[in-house]
Amino acid sequence: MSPQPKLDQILSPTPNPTLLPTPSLSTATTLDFALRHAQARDAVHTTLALPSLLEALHARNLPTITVKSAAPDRATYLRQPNLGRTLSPTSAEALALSPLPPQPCLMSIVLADGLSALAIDRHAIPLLDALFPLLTAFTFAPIVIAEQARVAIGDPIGQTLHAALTLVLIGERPGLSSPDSLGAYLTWAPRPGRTDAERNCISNIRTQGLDYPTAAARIADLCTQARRLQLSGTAIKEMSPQTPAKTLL
Amino acid sequence: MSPQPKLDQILSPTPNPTLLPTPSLSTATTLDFALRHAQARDAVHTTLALPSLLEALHARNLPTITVKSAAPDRATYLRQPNLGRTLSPTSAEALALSPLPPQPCLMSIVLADGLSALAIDRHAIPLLDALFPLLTAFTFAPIVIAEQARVAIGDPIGQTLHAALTLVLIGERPGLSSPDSLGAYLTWAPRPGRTDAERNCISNIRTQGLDYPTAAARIADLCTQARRLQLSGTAIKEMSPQTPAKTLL
Amino acid sequence: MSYAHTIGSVRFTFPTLADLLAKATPARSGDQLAGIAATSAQQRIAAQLALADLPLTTFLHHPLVPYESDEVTRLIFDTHNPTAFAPIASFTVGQLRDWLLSDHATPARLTALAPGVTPEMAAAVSKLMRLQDLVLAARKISVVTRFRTTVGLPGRLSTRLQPNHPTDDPASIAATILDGLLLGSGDAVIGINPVSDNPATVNTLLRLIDHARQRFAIPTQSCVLAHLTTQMQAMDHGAPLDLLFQSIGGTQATNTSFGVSLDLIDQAHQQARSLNRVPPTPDNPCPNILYFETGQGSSLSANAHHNIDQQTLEARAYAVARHFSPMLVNTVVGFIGPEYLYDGKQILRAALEDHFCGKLLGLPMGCDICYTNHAEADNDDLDTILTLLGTAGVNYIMGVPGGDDIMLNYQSTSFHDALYLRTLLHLRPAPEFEAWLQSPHPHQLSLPNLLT
Amino acid sequence: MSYAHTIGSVRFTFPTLADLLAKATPARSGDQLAGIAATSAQQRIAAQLALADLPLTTFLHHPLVPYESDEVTRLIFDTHNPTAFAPIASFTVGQLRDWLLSDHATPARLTALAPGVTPEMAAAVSKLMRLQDLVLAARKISVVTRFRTTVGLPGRLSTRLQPNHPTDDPASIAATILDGLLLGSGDAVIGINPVSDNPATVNTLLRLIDHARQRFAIPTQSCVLAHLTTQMQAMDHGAPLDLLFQSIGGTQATNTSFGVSLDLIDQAHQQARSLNRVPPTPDNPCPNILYFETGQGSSLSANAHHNIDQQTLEARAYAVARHFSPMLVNTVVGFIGPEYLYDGKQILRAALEDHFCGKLLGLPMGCDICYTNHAEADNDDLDTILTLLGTAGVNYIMGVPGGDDIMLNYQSTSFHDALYLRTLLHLRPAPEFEAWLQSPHPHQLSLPNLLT
Ligand code: B12
Ligand code: B12
Repeated sequence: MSPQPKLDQILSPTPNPTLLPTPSLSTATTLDFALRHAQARDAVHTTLALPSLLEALHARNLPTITVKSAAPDRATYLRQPNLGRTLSPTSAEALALSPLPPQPCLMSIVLADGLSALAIDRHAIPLLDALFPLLTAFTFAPIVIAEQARVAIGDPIGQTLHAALTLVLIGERPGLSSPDSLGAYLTWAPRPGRTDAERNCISNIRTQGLDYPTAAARIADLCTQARRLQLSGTAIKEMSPQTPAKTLL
Repeated sequence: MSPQPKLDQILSPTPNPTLLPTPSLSTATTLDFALRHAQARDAVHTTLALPSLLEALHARNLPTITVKSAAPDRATYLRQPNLGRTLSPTSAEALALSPLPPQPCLMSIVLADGLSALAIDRHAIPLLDALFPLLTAFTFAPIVIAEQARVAIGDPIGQTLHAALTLVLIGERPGLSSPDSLGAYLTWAPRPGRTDAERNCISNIRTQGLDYPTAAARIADLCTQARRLQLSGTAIKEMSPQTPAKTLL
Repeated sequence: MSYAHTIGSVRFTFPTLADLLAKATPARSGDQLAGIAATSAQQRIAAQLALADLPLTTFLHHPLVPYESDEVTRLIFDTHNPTAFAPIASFTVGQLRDWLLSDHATPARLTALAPGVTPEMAAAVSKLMRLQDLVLAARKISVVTRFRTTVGLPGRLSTRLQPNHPTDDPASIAATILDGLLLGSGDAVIGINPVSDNPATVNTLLRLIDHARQRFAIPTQSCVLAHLTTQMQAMDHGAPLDLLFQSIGGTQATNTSFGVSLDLIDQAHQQARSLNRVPPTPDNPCPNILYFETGQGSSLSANAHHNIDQQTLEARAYAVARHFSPMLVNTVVGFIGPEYLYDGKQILRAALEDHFCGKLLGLPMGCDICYTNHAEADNDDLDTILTLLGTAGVNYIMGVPGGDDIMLNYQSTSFHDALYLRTLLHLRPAPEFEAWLQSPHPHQLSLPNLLT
Repeated sequence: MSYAHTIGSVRFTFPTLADLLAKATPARSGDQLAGIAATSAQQRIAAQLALADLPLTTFLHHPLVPYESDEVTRLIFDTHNPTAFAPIASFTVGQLRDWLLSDHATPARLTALAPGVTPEMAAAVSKLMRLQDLVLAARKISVVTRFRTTVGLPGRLSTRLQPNHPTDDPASIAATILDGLLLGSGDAVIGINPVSDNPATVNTLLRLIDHARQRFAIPTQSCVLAHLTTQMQAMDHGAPLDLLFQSIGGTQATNTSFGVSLDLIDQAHQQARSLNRVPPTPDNPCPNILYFETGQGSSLSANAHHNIDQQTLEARAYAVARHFSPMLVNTVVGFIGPEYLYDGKQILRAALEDHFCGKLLGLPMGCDICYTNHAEADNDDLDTILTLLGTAGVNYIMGVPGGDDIMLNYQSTSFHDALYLRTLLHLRPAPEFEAWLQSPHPHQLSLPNLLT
């Protein structure tokens, strides 16, 4: 029924797992899959390396605020996503008290563990380093580091900080090949109740994925569009360099 | 392929669930099954009605001792059957201290919740009432009531009480049609390490199953055989009236 | 109106139809999360017993979400076909189950029935069904659709070739397409989820597939699963779009959170149809061009669930889908995570429910059989779901290289899994694709040929 | 000798072969109860990786239970056939898996291989297999046995009619037999578990079946599943016994706790054979007359497990079974309770492992697909196991009226479940029984006719 081709005839630059021309996958492939599954499951439960993260941010003279979501622990976080979208009462209070200079075009950047703290540990700082030089038109609230957080936690944070725009950098769910993929979510005029249709997303920021300069350029472009149109979401689109591919067709 | 017979042609005195001559069972049958499943699951978690049980035994002038197995609770009991086969340290001590007249042909009767406390609550007393008149050749240790117990708990109990024979009445696992089935297990010269091959069993004592007089007669017959041969298990067989069926074939 | 059933001496009451449906649903984490699930096994069965006695017509008089405020409800009520409904109009939900499993429910009658069934009826009856019932009943219904290939014929199993890549790199994507084609995958669609939300990228990827298709005469169709509005902009720029994709949900508010509405889908549909990619022929007078994905839990996630259980909401999404006579519809069961479907058992049941309800409502149902790394599931669960859906006659499944989607970060069925199922159950690809596999074309496939 | 594998920077070591096998086993409660299961997913995979590289010959040099003290070990070693083993003699466990799933492993080669495979090899390779592998590989092996019916032919599914009754009441049992026959059940055996341990009862029930069989010319065989010694006494008293039954386990100590030994089984076997119930013919020179039941967990329950994982012990029970060329062997998977197989997922995996290992070792494997009311399982799980075992080619399943065994107190497959599976996968009963179903005989069946 199905062809049994010689795949070695084909030059395969894809990072996809190697395939075998048999109906069943080999023992080696099967066990490798199982191993990566075990590792990806562990990645879900990693926690933020807070000290190093804070040190790196402070070394760049970036003020920080650390908050927790309403999810008390990882197990609850996984089962009740709504808790990951709201601040714990203590964090909400602390955030409300934190001194904020009233400013136009204030952007709030949130570093959220999401489903992979590893993503923040590895990619947040280099991405910010690439990003800040491109965001000269904005002023910044202190960087918020949020634990047990979902994307929408940027809404109450942004509202409390009177931000015009929230940029949430968050750990995407770990995959077999990528325990540390970072997502960037942008919301104009953040407040609880915003839908995902009102946000924009840049995904798969990581070593085997989108590189920092390209990711930063796309984020900055979306921020600029959002500021111009005073909105975010499906009404704006990425318009910057499309794909890293050289020339095709 | 399969015949679609008219089952109403057949006189069906069986207590089996009614069948329909279609490949799938009807909604009513399916939901009834689900309901009985829910109820049987609950029956696993019932507990002994100790006060009534003790009252009934004392009204018959039968001394009692109450013990617990090494399983602290139902969840542990279900997952670790070995704990249900040993006495809790406190119970082991208490049992060792209980005064026992040294006697030949001492029988220890154990009432154990097993997987259905309901079985003991409903059938232990009437069965004992039918049984004692048939066991005149034996003397009796105090009746032991054991919670969170498995069959083999009769081994340490019998050994501690220096019994020649243990009779464990125990709640069998609940079925969809019988939440309260009682089993009787007999072990000559009980001590930890006895295998099931060295016991005898009378099963399905309950309203829709074996009636008390028949059950008592079979148990008494096995006890007598055991006493004569000084052993129990596969070497002895039920020889009493075979089946309640009148005449057949 | 309230609903009730008495078991022994306990009377269980259910204040609303939505509550009755929620309490009658087999256990799953999403309904527990929403606080609407049954709190004991007996309560659940009481609800099922009450539901079994409920006349089907009840659903025609009691919308779960108000007609005034929800366009999905309006669609369901406005398009209900009383003539098609007539044969079952006097049934209770329990009687519908018995009828579906009887020999009276022939394939032809089931097909004729579809426009008379509302999503709520389908969901309700599925709640009374065991897995074997869901399999047997679904297997009798075939929904066949056609673009360049014919998908959903009995005895056939198609696959969506899903060559996603974390940077949308065309060369890597091309190589994966090759792998998939050579392993017999891609007869339902070659469908790429682009990582970037960029009309130009959509255009590039559609061109890539179109080029391959023409160069090697592959009978298949293309799709790039960006947001609907992004695909519309790509069409504005001349993208060769075969199938138009969108994720949809079972309430207006869900779709709003997805950034779409019935009007917008309609508009995009007309735009795509005007491309006339497969001109109507007498043989295929109205090619199906829409592709929808759904999945239990998305409404609750968007706080757009109106206290309705997730399985009923999923069936309501199918009402949206069928309005557009789609080529492909699949639930992405297990995709979001354990908060909605906790483990392999819940994912399996949801997969069979979704497949059955979709088919009963007249949809060409496929399934993305999958799990995430935060769920309690593994490849054994995937094999189970795969095998059962195969026996149930699923139209298509996914073909993901090695079963590992390196961009979406989840595990789905691999090219090899599809081969397993075809071997096991003697299923064949779509006829046009099967003929192509036996032609000389596949032997010419090579990466350089594909990229130039 | 110790075993090891390194993942990243962590070296996992396994002091003994038994420990390696236990750690490589997919998670299940019984091994956790025994304290021998892997304590992390990574440790489990390290063990599987080490096991994959292990030469099969290792098992021929390192008995898991000492040869001196265990007659099952002696049986395994003394009957191992090096000629049959030759084709795989150079393989590692991982290579055996690959070979089994390849086209090289044809049905004929697999049949020839059986006497060369030891239980430990079978168990080891199954630990590296996904569910789909267990299905695909088992499906290639057919083991056909014959008494009055021929069981195990490809494309066929037989059932054991199981008309148990809480008081062994012959009239009720007869009525259930009738129900079952009319619904197409009973072509593997009519097998009654008697509630009483009484040779006279065994005799009565065997006569009942024999009478029905002769009166209505039913091609089937009888069995009453009392203890072996009770059946022997019944034979002493002239009982018309067709099949001889016994529960068996994978260590000598387990069998001792069951009150049997290889010698005793041998003795009973000869006694039963001497009844000459089906005289040898050129067509059927050596009718199979034994029926064995097994099930993961029984050794641990009897404290007779020697710290070996329950699945390997189960495979060792098959060595006992195959020594007697049985007519029927089935695992009663899920029968004992959640302490050994916790939930539907564990029961499913065990069912497919047992079926595969049994077939690989050359046994005519059936399965009692079941669950108890203290386990985390329900009829959805039963449907799943049923369907997967059907695709795997199981020889027979149980037929219990309504799926509710009113004496043994557990849920198994019903007559209707068997009809479901036959319908779904187009499976037919044993040929002799199929012919009988189409003859006039079934129409004469009635309770009065049966009881007089
Ligand atoms: C899960 C998921 C979904 C789920 C979300 C529901 C849920 N409760 O999780 C569902 C299936 C509903 C979904 C739908 C869509 N998704 Co989506 N989704 C993902 C996925 C796989 C994981 C997200 C994640 O891990 N988030 C991190 C966790 C910790 O945070 P969270 O708060 O739980 O997640 C929230 C966000 O992820 C958000 N979300 C999900 N998808 C999208 C898409 C956009 C554009 C936005 C703004 C937000 C958003 O939904 C979650 C709940 O609020 C990503 C791929 C990836 N590798 O990350 C794609 C991804 C984010 N989705 C994508 C797309 C395109 C969509 C759709 C627009 C597809 C379509 N054509 O309809 C729709 C509609 C999105 C919308 N506007 O709501 C793209 C975004 C591309 C881009 N650059 O804009 C991604 C990157 C995948 C892809 N390449 O196709 N998605
Ligand atoms: C579970 C079970 C088994 C399991 C036991 C393992 C386990 N861990 O549970 C297995 C599958 C191994 C088994 C095997 C056999 N069983 Co059994 N078993 C049962 C069953 C279904 C439930 C028992 C129960 O709930 N016990 C109560 C719980 C709370 O206590 P427990 O300590 O966990 O249970 C222990 C005893 O039940 C004991 N046990 C189990 N079967 C038997 C049989 C005999 C004769 C004895 C003395 C003890 C015994 O094993 C358990 C662990 O030690 C009963 C039927 C019923 N409705 O009760 C039949 C039942 C007790 N078994 C029966 C028989 C015949 C057998 C076998 C002899 C069959 C055979 N021909 O080989 C074998 C061997 C028994 C032995 N000597 O060890 C008969 C007994 C008939 C009689 N009057 O003697 C019964 C009544 C069922 C039947 N009618 O066929 N059995």
